[in-house]
Amino acid sequence: MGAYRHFPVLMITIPMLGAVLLPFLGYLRKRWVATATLLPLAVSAVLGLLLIGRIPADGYLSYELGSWTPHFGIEIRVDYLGLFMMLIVCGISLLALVFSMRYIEREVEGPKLTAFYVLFLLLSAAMLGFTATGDIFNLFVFMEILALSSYALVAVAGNRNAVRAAFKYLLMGAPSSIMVLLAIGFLYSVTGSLNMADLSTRIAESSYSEVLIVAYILFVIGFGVKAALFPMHMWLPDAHSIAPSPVSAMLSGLLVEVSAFAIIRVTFSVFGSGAENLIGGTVDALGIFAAAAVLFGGIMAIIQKDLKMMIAYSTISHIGYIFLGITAFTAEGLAGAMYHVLDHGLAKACLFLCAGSFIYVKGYRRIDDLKGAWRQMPWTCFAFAVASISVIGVPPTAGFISKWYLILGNIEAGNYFYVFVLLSGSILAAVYCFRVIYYMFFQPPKEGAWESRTNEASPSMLAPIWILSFGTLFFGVFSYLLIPSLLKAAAFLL
Amino acid sequence: MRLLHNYHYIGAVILFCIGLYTVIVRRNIIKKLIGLNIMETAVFFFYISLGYVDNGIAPIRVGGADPSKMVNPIPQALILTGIVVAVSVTALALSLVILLYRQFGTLDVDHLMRDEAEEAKEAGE
Amino acid sequence: MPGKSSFSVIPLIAILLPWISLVVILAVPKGSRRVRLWVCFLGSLATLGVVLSLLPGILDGNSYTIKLASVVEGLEMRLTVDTLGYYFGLVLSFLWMLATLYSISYIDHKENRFFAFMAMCESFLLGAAFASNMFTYFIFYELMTFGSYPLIIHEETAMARRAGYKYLVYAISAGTVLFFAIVAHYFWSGGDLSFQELGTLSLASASRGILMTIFFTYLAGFGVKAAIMPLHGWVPDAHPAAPSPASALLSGVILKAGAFGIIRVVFFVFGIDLMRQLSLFTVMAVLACITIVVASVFALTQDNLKRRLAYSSIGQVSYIILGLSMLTQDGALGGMMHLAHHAIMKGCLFLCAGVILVKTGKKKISEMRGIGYQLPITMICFSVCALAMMGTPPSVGFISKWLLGSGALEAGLPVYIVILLVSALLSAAYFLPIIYIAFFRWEGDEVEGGQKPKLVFGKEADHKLIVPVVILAVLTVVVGIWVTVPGFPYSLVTKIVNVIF
Amino acid sequence: MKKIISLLFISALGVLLLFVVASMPRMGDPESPTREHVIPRYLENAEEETNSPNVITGIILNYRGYDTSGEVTVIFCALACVLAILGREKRGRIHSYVDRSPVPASPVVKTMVRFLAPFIILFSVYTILHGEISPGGGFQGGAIVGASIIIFTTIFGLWEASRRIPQKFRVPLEGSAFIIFFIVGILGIVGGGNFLTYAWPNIANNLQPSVVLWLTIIVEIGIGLGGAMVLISILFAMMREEEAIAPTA
Amino acid sequence: MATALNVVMIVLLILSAILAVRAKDLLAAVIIFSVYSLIMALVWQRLQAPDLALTEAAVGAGVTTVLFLVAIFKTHREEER
Repeated sequence: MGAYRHFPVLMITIPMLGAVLLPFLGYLRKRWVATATLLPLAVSAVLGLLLIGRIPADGYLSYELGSWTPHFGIEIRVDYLGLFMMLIVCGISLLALVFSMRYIEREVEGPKLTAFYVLFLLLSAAMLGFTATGDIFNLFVFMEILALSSYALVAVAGNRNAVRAAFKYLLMGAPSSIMVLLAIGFLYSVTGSLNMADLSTRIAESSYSEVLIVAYILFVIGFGVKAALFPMHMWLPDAHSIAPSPVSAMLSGLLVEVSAFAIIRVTFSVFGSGAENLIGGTVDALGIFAAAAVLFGGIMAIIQKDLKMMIAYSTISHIGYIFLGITAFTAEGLAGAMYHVLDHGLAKACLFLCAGSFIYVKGYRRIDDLKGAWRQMPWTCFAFAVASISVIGVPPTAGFISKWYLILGNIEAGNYFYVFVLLSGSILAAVYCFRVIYYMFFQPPKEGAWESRTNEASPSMLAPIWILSFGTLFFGVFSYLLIPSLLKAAAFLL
Repeated sequence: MRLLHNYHYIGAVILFCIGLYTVIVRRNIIKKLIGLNIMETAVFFFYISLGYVDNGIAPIRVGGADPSKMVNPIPQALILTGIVVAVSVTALALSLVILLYRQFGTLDVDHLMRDEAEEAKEAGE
Repeated sequence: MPGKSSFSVIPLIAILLPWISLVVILAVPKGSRRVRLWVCFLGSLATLGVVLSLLPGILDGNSYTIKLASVVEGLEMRLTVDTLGYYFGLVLSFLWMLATLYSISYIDHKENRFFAFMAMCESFLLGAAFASNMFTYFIFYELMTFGSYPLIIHEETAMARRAGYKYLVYAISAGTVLFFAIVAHYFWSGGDLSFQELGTLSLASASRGILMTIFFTYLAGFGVKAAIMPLHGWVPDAHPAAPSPASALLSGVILKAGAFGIIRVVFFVFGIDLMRQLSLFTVMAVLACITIVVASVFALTQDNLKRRLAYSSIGQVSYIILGLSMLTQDGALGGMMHLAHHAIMKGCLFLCAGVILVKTGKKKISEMRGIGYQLPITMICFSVCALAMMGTPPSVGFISKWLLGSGALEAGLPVYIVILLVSALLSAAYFLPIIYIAFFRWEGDEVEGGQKPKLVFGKEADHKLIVPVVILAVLTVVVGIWVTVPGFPYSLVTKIVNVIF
Repeated sequence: MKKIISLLFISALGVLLLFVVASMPRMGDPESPTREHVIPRYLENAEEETNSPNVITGIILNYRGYDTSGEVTVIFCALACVLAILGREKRGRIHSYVDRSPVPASPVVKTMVRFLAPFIILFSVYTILHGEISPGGGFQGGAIVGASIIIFTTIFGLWEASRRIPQKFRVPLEGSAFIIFFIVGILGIVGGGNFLTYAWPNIANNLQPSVVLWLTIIVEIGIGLGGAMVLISILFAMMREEEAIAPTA
Repeated sequence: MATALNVVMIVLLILSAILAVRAKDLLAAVIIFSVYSLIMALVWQRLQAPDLALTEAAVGAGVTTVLFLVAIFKTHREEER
């Protein structure tokens, strides 16, 4: 057992240590705070990359903290999907951090800057911890850190709308976290253990079925609010469109996916597909909500005027995609959902960062201000086009592969209505995405809207945008790197 | 029936519903936060009553206390963390309330949301 | 496949060649116009050369294959040049070379963008032609939609933008329907999307209902590009809006890509006996007949020359589908031959329309009185191709009509011959007036004894415009007469048909 | 109208929960599922393994130490959030603004508080140090210290209180809780076990129990101190009435 | 006898929760809330959870109530209609 077994824990705790030390550094030298935040995230990203080869597709790395025998201490369990999620989190938060180093001076006043970077580190560290734990209560603790830091990051801009959106988010988020705590209580009262693996064996043989069903429903409601599943999504459009762009990139690109991943872990690792009879009803309801989310999100995105609001609604629609993958209960469906998590994270982060650079350079937030934008900012517009093509799901991009497996999974599961919903969802996506590309490239600019010569946002803002959009293409073409092992991991989970 | 025997649980559920009702219905946001705290303490109360054993003793091994009659320590360990979480959520929410009052001058949710509707209309066209 | 299937990198080179001209344009956007555009032309010429280099190998039956990338064992991007793929690739690169030559002098503003997207579109089409399984075909097919969109809205007039928007709406919805068809096909054929001679699906793999739905979603998906009647909406708007070389390619090749897809589905995915068992061909035949007749009637009413030619293209492409739906040797032979013949004829007609537009700026047929005298060579070629379209003997049109007729007889369905005759009459009805107006009417001919203008040969349009038109006109006649010359469509198509039947 | 709908929804949820609670195992019976699996192990040998008679402190700091490190991060995150929303006061500048104390304190209250404060702080130090023997522990002690400072601030005003506990003193201590956890974690790794094993590298294993005891005490103090400083900073940030948070449009 | 005391305490808890929520003046509401958390601490003491009783008293009654007081002081005392 090499030293690599310590890596997952270090990946989680090093950014936390960074976050804790940052105020002290900020107290001494303000200027270094921005660059200093890069270090811990970079370290955990490197550790994650080193872990790639180690975890077999259908195996997992289990690590008891405090080296107690299993099920007494807390266990960190990183399986292939967990590592896949952790690497996405590291990658996108690093890029969002690089983007925000220049962007955030304009959005957040001086004294709050250190607090912003501390929260950024805490958010990404909590996401890593959230995906890696093998213990339910620990899941709740990390979810609480996630929630708190995302409420504050939405409100960090300090203007009227930001504070109101943050409070609305808090009013919906706090009760949902309490429901998760209640659900954990129910599970504990019936099974007597908190470790996920131990739980799944005990649930299989437990006789208190009503308690388990209601516990699962509370879990779905609790994490559903965080993942902005359809009926519980009201907070997302305001929060994501008003928050500063790197923050909304993190929220839309990662937080929503991580909560969806939590539902995957609860559904498959804790309740396990063996408990079909227990959670069957709720999973079908989840499917219907997901279908409604795809259509609702798509239609609302079409009628939006503000660019970030449109992208926020498209997040709601794409969360519906991911849940349709989960409720199919087939290996292809789950692999498609996970690949869509990757693709949607990359594409949505890229879209928000592009919107951020438009706001940074010209201060335009509405879509019809973007007419003829490619004359002045060709690189950003091109990256925006590539990312939105991946959102639609056109062949060379990762979106196509994930749409392929989502539909394949649903056909295998036999629910054709969801296949129809997925297809119409991608048509809706084509409508609202292409509308923006159409404005950018093929419409003449309003007079004086855009200068003729190219003056882009600074390279430190442009590089992350380009890496993200290139990522969607890379994972579209070289999908054979991930898909076979994702399928194996999904089969292992089922 | 077993329900009457677990009267602690009934108390917890009633408190939970009172808290949830306050969070949803009450118009003053500080009242909402009080409701939130009531919900949280209700869940904590549920956890602890889970761990109770008839005429058990506190889980402290001092002077030959007999382990088998001890109360279940795990829910209490979890709730210590839970209380800290509850305090931090309340602290965050209250600082948001202070800033909201500074920005909007009102604590009433309907006034806050009404401005939002106007602004949405004004931002609409 | 009698010949051996050998690995060769040529199909990949053929696809990558057009990108070279793309790189040249991006590398030196402001360089001298002549050098840039001629490099693009050389790029397309080189592509044609590479494709021709495969001809001897294909003629004696072997095929070339190369694996690009694979997602999962059943799902891979693989290029295989079999006879059918090669035939479409040859027609495609030949016409593209002529169109590039033609558009060097035709396109005046924003030529960088036009040539770049034209080269990109050509490489995607070649990829689709050489695709060895439906997955690769779908990927290139979708990319081709996005590659050809800028060609349509090149002129950036409001009308062009609306036409482009309509084209996209049709293409994206077709793409989604097609996506469902492919995933269902992948699932029910147990992960095997490749093209086999006798079809991969069979009654064992799925129930009748599912096979029917897969076939109809494929038909709908490809039908939009093959402009089958209910789904043809975008064609009459796209052709007049696009610049002439683009609309020549559009009707000559891009419409054919849809038909080519249907050929792949009918013969290589479902196979003839499955088609007969499911009796799917009757639906295809009915749709094709409706399209032929209705499109020709619409063509009559159109005054704008390009719209009339667009409607006639819709009708002619349905000839191919009619030929396929006969499921007989001659019918399939006639249908596939018509693919090349119509490309040559319609390409020439659109290029002539382009010359008329450049020289006289006239779009409406009614204004073209006496144009034969101003542009004699163009109008002569126009008349030759128009007559060929009607099916007059020495030309290519005649051969394909003849084979379609004998196929119909072989299939024992005389009603198709009636359809063929009616459509020949209708095409005569909308082509002859153009020739009549061009030659037998001239300005001021109402006044009795008006002086007939003399044929003015000298100052035709720029030679780069005329040469492609003349080549195409000559081809319609030459291919019509010496049918069995090895390089010509007949030799290739007989090889395909022998393998299928 | 909204009231009736929410009333219906809440009562429906309540009935559902009651139904679930009714089907739960009887409260208080020793053989319920929660008892027979993990609990005996904790209750029997918690004292030998974690060397703290108070089983709960043993669980919190040792068996489930990772949870408590998460909890400490939560409270630190709450501080970071409050500072992100309300912003911290300028560095080094003693609060020079006029600050009215919330309650017009009469001299009686002032003398009472000045007299009581040391005893409260003494009691909280006791709670922190005796965490593993008697009920109480790191965070309770910190909360009590925090409460005493808060009473002091409400009576004597923020200006007076922040003069006694300047920002220079608070900032490094706020993060101390998690830093100590991290150090203990790294010690565990260096000492051969997994993260958060209470071990000191290369010492004879007969000294093992005392090592665990000492580390537990250090962690207790860290949590107490960190918790107190965080609560105080949160309070100072919330009570601050300064032009820095002028209502921005 | 013990269960009677428990039931009385729980009823008291529910009563104080309802009162805290319905009180018009916010200051009164917060004070009743701190009474509520004190009773809760006592109930936990009866359920043999001494650690938690101390925490709930110190944090629930102590810190939370004061945070609410600060918030009320900074904003508005009465609840608007």
